[in-house]
Amino acid sequence: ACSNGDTNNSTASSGGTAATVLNVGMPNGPQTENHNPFLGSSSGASLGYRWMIYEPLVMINGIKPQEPGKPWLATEWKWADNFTKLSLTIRDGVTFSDGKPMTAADVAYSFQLRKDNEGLNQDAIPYGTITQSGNKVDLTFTRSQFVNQNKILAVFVVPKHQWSTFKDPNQDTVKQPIGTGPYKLKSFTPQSTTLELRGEYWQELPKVKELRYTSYNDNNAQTTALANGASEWSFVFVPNVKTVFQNKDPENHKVWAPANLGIHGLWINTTRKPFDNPALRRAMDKVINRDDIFQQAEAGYFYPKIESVTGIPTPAGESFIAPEFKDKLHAVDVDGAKAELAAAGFKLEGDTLKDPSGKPVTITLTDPAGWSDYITSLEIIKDNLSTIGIKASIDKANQDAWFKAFDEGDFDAGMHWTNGGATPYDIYQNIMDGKILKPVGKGGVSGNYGRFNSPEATKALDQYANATDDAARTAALNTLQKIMVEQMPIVPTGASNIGALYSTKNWVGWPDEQNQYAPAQPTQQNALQIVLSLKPAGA
Amino acid sequence: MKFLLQRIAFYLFTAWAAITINFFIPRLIPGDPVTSLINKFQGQMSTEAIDSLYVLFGLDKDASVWSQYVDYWGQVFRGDLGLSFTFFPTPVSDILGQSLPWTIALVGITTFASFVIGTGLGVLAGWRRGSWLDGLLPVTTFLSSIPYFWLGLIAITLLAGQGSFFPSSGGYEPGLVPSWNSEFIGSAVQHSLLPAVTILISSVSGWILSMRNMMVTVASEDYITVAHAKGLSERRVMVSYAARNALLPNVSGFALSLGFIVGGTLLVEIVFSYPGIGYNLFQAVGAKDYPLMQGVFLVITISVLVANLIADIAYLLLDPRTRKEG
Amino acid sequence: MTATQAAPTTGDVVLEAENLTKHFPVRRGLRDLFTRERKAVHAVDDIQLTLRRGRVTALVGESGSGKSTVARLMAQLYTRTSGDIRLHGESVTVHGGRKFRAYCRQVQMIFQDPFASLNPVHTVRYHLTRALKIHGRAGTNSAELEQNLRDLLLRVQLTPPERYLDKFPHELSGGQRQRVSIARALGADPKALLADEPVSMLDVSIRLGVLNLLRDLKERLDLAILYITHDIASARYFADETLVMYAGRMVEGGDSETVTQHPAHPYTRLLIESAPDPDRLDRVGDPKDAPADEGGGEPPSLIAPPTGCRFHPRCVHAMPKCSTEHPPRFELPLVDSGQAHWAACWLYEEGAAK
Amino acid sequence: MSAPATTITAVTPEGPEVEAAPAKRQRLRFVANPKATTGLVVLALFCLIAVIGPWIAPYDPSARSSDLLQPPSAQHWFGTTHLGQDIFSQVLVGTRGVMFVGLLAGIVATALSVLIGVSSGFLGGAADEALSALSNVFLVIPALPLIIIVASTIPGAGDLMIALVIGLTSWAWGARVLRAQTLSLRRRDYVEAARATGESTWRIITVEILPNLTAIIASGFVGTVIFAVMSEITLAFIGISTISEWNWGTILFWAQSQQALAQGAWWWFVPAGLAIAVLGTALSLVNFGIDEFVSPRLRSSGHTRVKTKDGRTVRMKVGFTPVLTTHDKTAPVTPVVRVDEAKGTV
Amino acid sequence: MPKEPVLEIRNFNVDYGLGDQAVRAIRDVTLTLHRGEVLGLAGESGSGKSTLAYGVTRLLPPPGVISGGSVIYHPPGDQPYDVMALSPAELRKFRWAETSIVFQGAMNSLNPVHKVSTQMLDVIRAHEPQLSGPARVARAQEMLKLVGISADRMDAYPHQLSGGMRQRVMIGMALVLEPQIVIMDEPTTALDVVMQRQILAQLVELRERLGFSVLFITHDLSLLVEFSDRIAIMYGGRIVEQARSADLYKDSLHPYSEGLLKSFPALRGPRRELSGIPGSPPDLRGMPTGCSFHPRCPHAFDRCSTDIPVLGVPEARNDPNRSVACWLPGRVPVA
Ligand SMILES: Nc1ncnc2c1ncn2[C@@H]1O[C@H](COP(=O)(O)OP(=O)(O)OP(=O)(O)O)[C@@H](O)[C@H]1O
Ligand SMILES: Nc1ncnc2c1ncn2[C@@H]1O[C@H](COP(=O)(O)OP(=O)(O)OP(=O)(O)O)[C@@H](O)[C@H]1O
Ligand SMILES: [Mg+2]
Ligand SMILES: [Mg+2]
Repeated sequence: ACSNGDTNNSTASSGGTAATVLNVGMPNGPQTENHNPFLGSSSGASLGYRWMIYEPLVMINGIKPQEPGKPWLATEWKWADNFTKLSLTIRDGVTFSDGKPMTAADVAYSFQLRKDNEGLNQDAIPYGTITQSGNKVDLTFTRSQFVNQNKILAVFVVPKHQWSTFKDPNQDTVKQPIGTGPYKLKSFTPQSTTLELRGEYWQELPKVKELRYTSYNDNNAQTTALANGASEWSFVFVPNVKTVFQNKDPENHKVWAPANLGIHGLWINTTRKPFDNPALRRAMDKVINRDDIFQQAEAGYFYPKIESVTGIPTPAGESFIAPEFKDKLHAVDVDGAKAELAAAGFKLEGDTLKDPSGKPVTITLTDPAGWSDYITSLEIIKDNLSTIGIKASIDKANQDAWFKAFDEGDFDAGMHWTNGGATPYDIYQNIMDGKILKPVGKGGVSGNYGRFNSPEATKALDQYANATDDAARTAALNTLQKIMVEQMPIVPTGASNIGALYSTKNWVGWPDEQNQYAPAQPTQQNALQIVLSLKPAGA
Repeated sequence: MKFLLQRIAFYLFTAWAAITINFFIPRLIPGDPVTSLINKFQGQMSTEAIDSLYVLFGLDKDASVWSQYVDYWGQVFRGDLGLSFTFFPTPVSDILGQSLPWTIALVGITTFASFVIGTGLGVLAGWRRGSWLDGLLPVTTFLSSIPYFWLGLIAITLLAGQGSFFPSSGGYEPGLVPSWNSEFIGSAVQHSLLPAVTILISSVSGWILSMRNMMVTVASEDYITVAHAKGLSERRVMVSYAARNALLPNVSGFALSLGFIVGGTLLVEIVFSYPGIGYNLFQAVGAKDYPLMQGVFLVITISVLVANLIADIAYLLLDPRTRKEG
Repeated sequence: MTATQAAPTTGDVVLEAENLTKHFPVRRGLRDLFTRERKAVHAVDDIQLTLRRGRVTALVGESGSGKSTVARLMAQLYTRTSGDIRLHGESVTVHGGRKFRAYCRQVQMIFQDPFASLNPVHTVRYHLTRALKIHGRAGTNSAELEQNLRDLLLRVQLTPPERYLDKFPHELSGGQRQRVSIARALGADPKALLADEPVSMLDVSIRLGVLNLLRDLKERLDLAILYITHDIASARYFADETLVMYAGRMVEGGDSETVTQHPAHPYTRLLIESAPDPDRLDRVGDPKDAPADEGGGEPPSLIAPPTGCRFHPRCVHAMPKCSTEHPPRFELPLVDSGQAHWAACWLYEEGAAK
Repeated sequence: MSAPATTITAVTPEGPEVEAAPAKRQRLRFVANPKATTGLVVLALFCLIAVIGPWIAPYDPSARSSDLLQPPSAQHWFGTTHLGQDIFSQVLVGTRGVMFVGLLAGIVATALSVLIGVSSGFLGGAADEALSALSNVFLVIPALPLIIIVASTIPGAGDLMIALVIGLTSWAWGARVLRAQTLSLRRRDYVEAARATGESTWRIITVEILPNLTAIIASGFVGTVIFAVMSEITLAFIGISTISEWNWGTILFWAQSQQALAQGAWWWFVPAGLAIAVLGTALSLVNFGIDEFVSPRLRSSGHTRVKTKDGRTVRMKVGFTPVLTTHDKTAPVTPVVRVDEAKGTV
Repeated sequence: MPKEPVLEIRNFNVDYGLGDQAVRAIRDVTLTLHRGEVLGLAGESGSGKSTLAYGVTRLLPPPGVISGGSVIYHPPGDQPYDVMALSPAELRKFRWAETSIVFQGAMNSLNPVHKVSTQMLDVIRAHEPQLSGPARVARAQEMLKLVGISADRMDAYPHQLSGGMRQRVMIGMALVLEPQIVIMDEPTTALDVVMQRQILAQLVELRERLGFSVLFITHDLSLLVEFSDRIAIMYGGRIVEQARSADLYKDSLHPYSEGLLKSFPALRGPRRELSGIPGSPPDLRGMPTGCSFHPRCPHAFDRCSTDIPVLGVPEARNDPNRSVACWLPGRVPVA
């Protein structure tokens, strides 16, 4: 009884034969058996294997959301009436893993399920009618779904014959998951879940015969597993990733962390004096060293640095950037910041900045104690702000207290994220939307924590969401970018990433900088696409 | 008999108090599970998704605390501990059922081993005062003053490197399915060695010390001198007279210290990524998953209570003086 | 309120107990909840006791017969179950507070064990100062206090006082400690002193010193002393009057010399027979030596004491009546000293000793 | 954890001879105990650092520098963090938080245990039943999980809060020990004697009983401090408490979240851990000292080996008294009457 | 009774501690116990009585050490040997089979967690392993019956017995191997007089039957006078007087013995003058020079404070059965 995890895969490939198993890891702790694909709390979601069983109608590339999706279970789709109507053509010849064919009825049922169960309708899509005829499914929506179009197309399909028997689909753990994907469940333990290849699949069968998902208790354990090769694919924050991971096997250990359209930055409470002054916020932006944050706080890969002054991550959002900001990249410019401040009436006396009323400018930066990358970022920001005489202090709050403070607008500034989506709309909406603005002290907001009040921005957001043509949308987005650059309601630092750490020792064909066919994160829908593209190394 | 009845009354009361505390603690917690999930999915969860979670978890309903309390008792009696939020909708009892054996196997066995080894060494150290065993004391004291987690992490770094015999995490080989075959059990044992040794090192000193002190105290009792005077063999005097009597206070100490040990477990499980109940608690606290938190806390408390009951009974059997009739 | 008293003379009653009874409730188990009756240790039953000025009354009896309980009842440290305690003829029941202090001032107690009755963390000075302060006898300034402390130590023959004032109890010998305890009791300037086995923990050669001291105090200060002991010989030596207790009841009483030389009650006889006596001609173990009254057996349970005379299960003279009826006090004919003498035994029902 | 183990011995009833043992000389003897002295010296050192740490720290513990993750060197004795912060300064500055929480929690828990234990032991009856039921419940409920849960519920819990939480949850053991001891003291003659002298109940508790509990209270205090320090560090380490100031747990938290050991940055991880271990050992040593002070039997007398006149070594051991003279089984019988030379003048 | 020695204690010295801090608790004690006799050892608290008893059997707790002297044991019909020279294994064999001890507190002498029978059988098993189980039980039962404890109490735990019964169990246990010597260190002080007499009576009876010798230690001189054949008086770690009990009672030679006798009130007879002994017992660390009793002695003269008196047969009473250590005229040993 002396089997050793580290040599697990090499035994499979030792005899010169190619690998058959792919070891995927996530740092999410012991799991309980729950294969319900709707539930973020399920082991399927937590480890990502739900996407190996349940497939979407259309495969959208998460890092290139503006590209048209790849037909998957739907062969064709058509939006009409300013994105309030969608007609889908469903692929023929697809079978579920229990052998039953997948039909348009299953697709319609999958939508109906979401419409009927608020808990399962995670994106709150305002479904209207859902009709099905032949291999066609038609949907209507009560509002324009331009901004949600990808979310609707990426909906996965569940078998009606199984799900209609569930008493409460919200709470079923779906012990026998049945889907159209190429894998089926082999075994489940709290530590690991194993999937095996199905006999038949509507596409060419993947080369990976068995997928082994292991759940490590924490980042440390996951990192160790990655470093020693027990884990071949994972998404985890690894400090000093070069030393800890890559250098362990420079040939094969790879990190690729492409950005998506969601960002992280320093949110500033725009109601507090003197931070209600955009000049001050712009000056702060000018001195905050995004590169240091990227390198030191995010280990050089985790939240890719945002280069553009508009806060739109590149390359994912490259195409959205307004012409006037196309080449404007952020750079630390202390003198520029000082000039800006001087123009706005601030005075730098010694190393203390005084606001126009003569009061020294101080700021408290706050984030939960446990979030080491954010706290590290704050340490850096604190240091940066001191170059223009702002005295910052860092408050490592209790997580709940911090949530409450942000919710009620009771903070000076702190690192926080924005929503993400197919377009930069989600980012800006989250930062500037006047419709979700609540006064300081009142909670329940789900965005605009900085209480940024700009009717102009609100109008532009509204226009973007409901515009009927691309030109109007572009115009609205350009307006938003301009507001962002001029007002700086938040100081962007890094983009969210949907990347991964992986090893090419046994498997090749991973997405990377050169071949960006999918985001690399194993818990994303696109993971299936990756698995389908993997080939044994050396084969 | 009376002693036992008193103890049972005490256990019932304590169980009630613990279960009640258990009910109130989560309700005093300001955060809620959804915000914690948001944290977990930093930035990857839309605002709309958050609202749907509230509905999903049934947090949009309001009920009076009293009716919740009554419901809660009903649930406790039915063995229904509710559904976990972190692993929604898995029942808490399933999660606990899955992790409890690990904790019991690791901590239970190690604690017992530590008790036995520590007591044994303590007996010798107390009996042969001034021998080399006394030199052991400062060393074990130092070792037990090291925080569990620190010792564990150092052990992992030094001993569980690449290609080492000791795995650095988990309860068994990933990919194995728990079952009663030699491969699995071997793997489980192999995975438990390092954490077990860590626990042993940090907890054994307490037993050595208290046993030694008790031995020293007992060794000067008259009946020990009489035992010597009777010309019994040294071993018999040490075991049957001195150690047997010195053990008594340690038995109750053993039960009471379980609470501390369970606390320590949590750290060992965190550090060694061991799939036990302590780690569940850690997860539950992080995720504000109060059904799970309640469940874990309940299980811990009840098991400490049960251990106490067992220790009481053991004490009853070991010490005839408490067995008074009437 | 207080009856005006003429200058007290020797023989005045200071403290009296009448029908004094103390039952300690036995802790009830769950099982007992269902039974009506409450169990209790009948530690002291129906005791009559009179302490007179300038006289020593000895209370003897085997271990566990309730002697200490009597003393503590008299000191109001226990609440009595029934009966009456009268100080200078007035019935007193106090539990604490001011009234208790007032009572303490008159009635003081000395404990059996001099090693345990002084707090090891306080000096002699502290113990005595407290006793004086509580009873308002510390004087108005420190010089007076010092003088009073010295007086107190001198009175118990701890000379020179300076040598003892600042010592801790562990630095004193047993006899010295017991003297300090006595000094503390005297600090209140009491009228009655309850000495609960004041010498049984002391070494033979020291015992005598303490007993002589008590006798001396009795004579000089006209104290009424209750001397509790299980050493009947010392009662003879030291006390004017001796009372014998058995299993919570008084069985015999009278002038010490009479009681020890002419014991009446079978228990007293057994007690006296059993006491070691170097003058006895024959040695222990000789068959003829076996005490005539030896009934064998053990002291009775006080939770369910024997009915009738409590001694009857061990008594060789037991009659049927003994096991059913409790014997009252029977006055005995005066022997030689002309002092009163009584026994609670049916043997003396007709008023004639056998 | 050593807290329970060392206090167990305190429960064992001491014979009267211990009670009556020298008090004044004992006080000196406590300091003369080498274990206690070592413990006290180390403890004093930590206290000193707690006070002056921030002033003697060579750097601002939070200040970044360009020396990222440097191993120990002349500039940075304990090396630097991923942000270039000086770890030596962090350890120095962090001592204050540790000592503060440890001592405050110890004081709170000790005060509670004295209050509850002594009154429960002294009052008896229903009050005793209720109070001891309460402490039994707290005893059975595992402390660390409780502390973790409670600490995680308090928003913005700073050092003060953490200390209070630990203090409020860890008094039960001390209360139990003190209750048992008070119960036995209450029956002591000197307490009865004080009552018979006319002392008030309040004075009996504070002046007659409490001083006799000093050693047990002190040992309970030390035990709680150990436990509090460990708990505090644990809370910081697992990221539950919100420590805005530096302490050793925070250092370890950072080291762990930056996977210092995986990065090979042992210097980040080792000093704080060793500091905890040394502090814990020092406290345990003080506790040993107290234990031995209370129960002289535990004192391991220096010489257990005896040299006889002819150079043999004999072990002193229970049951076999060593004989220092040499023996010859056939030695002639010595005369009965013999004048003893200078022996009387010892 | 033939004057055959069974235990000879010669120039016996016991120290507590080593080197300079040593407390000399027994100084040069020489004492002979004859076969079949009861030898009483009296003296006030701290005079070293228990130390002597423990020392002879080598049961002194640390830091006690035997710093000199020998204890010659005369087995019946065998060569005498020195107990001090025995190896631990030999000593273990010697103990209880030849010399047994009854200590003061029976509750403390019996292990509270073992049944009376277990503790009794333990001894038999250790010393007579060849005996079969039932035979052992029979022996134990017989012995308990002798001390007046019925066989059904065999399986009782010590706490279930009364003080007197426990003490009897201890005496029974002491006699179970029929040893030559029984050492009793204040075996009855914790009992009341009635029980004390019962137990002593039993002991005397047993001695007649079994013929062992008793070393009886107490500070109750009046008890000793009545109970023992000979009495030795200890003071400050030395034997100061030795005599037949009647002689000692009627005609004590040492002023300390005299003082002791005058400390007990008599129960019968005329009320004697009780003078007691002035002063307090000596501190072993700072023994007075010369005769250690001289500071308390009413008859002390110059020589007493300089020279240590030697124990020997006094000139005035040339009786080989008595000896005294005193410089008073007529009491100095015959040359
Ligand atoms: N507080 C108490 N609760 C219950 N029973 C008690 C209490 N105090 C004494 N007793 C019982 O009352 C009886 C008499 O006890 P007491 O102490 O008065 O005897 P004593 O004659 O003083 O004995 P001794 O000579 O041993 O001191 C004993 O059986 C004892 O067990
Ligand atoms: N461990 C020890 N260390 C130092 N001195 C000791 C020790 N044990 C006993 N002594 C001293 O030895 C002397 C003799 O003690 P021992 O117990 O033999 O006296 P004893 O005659 O039996 O007294 P008692 O009648 O009180 O039992 C005493 O003065 C005592 O103080
Ligand atoms: Mg009494
Ligand atoms: Mg003795």
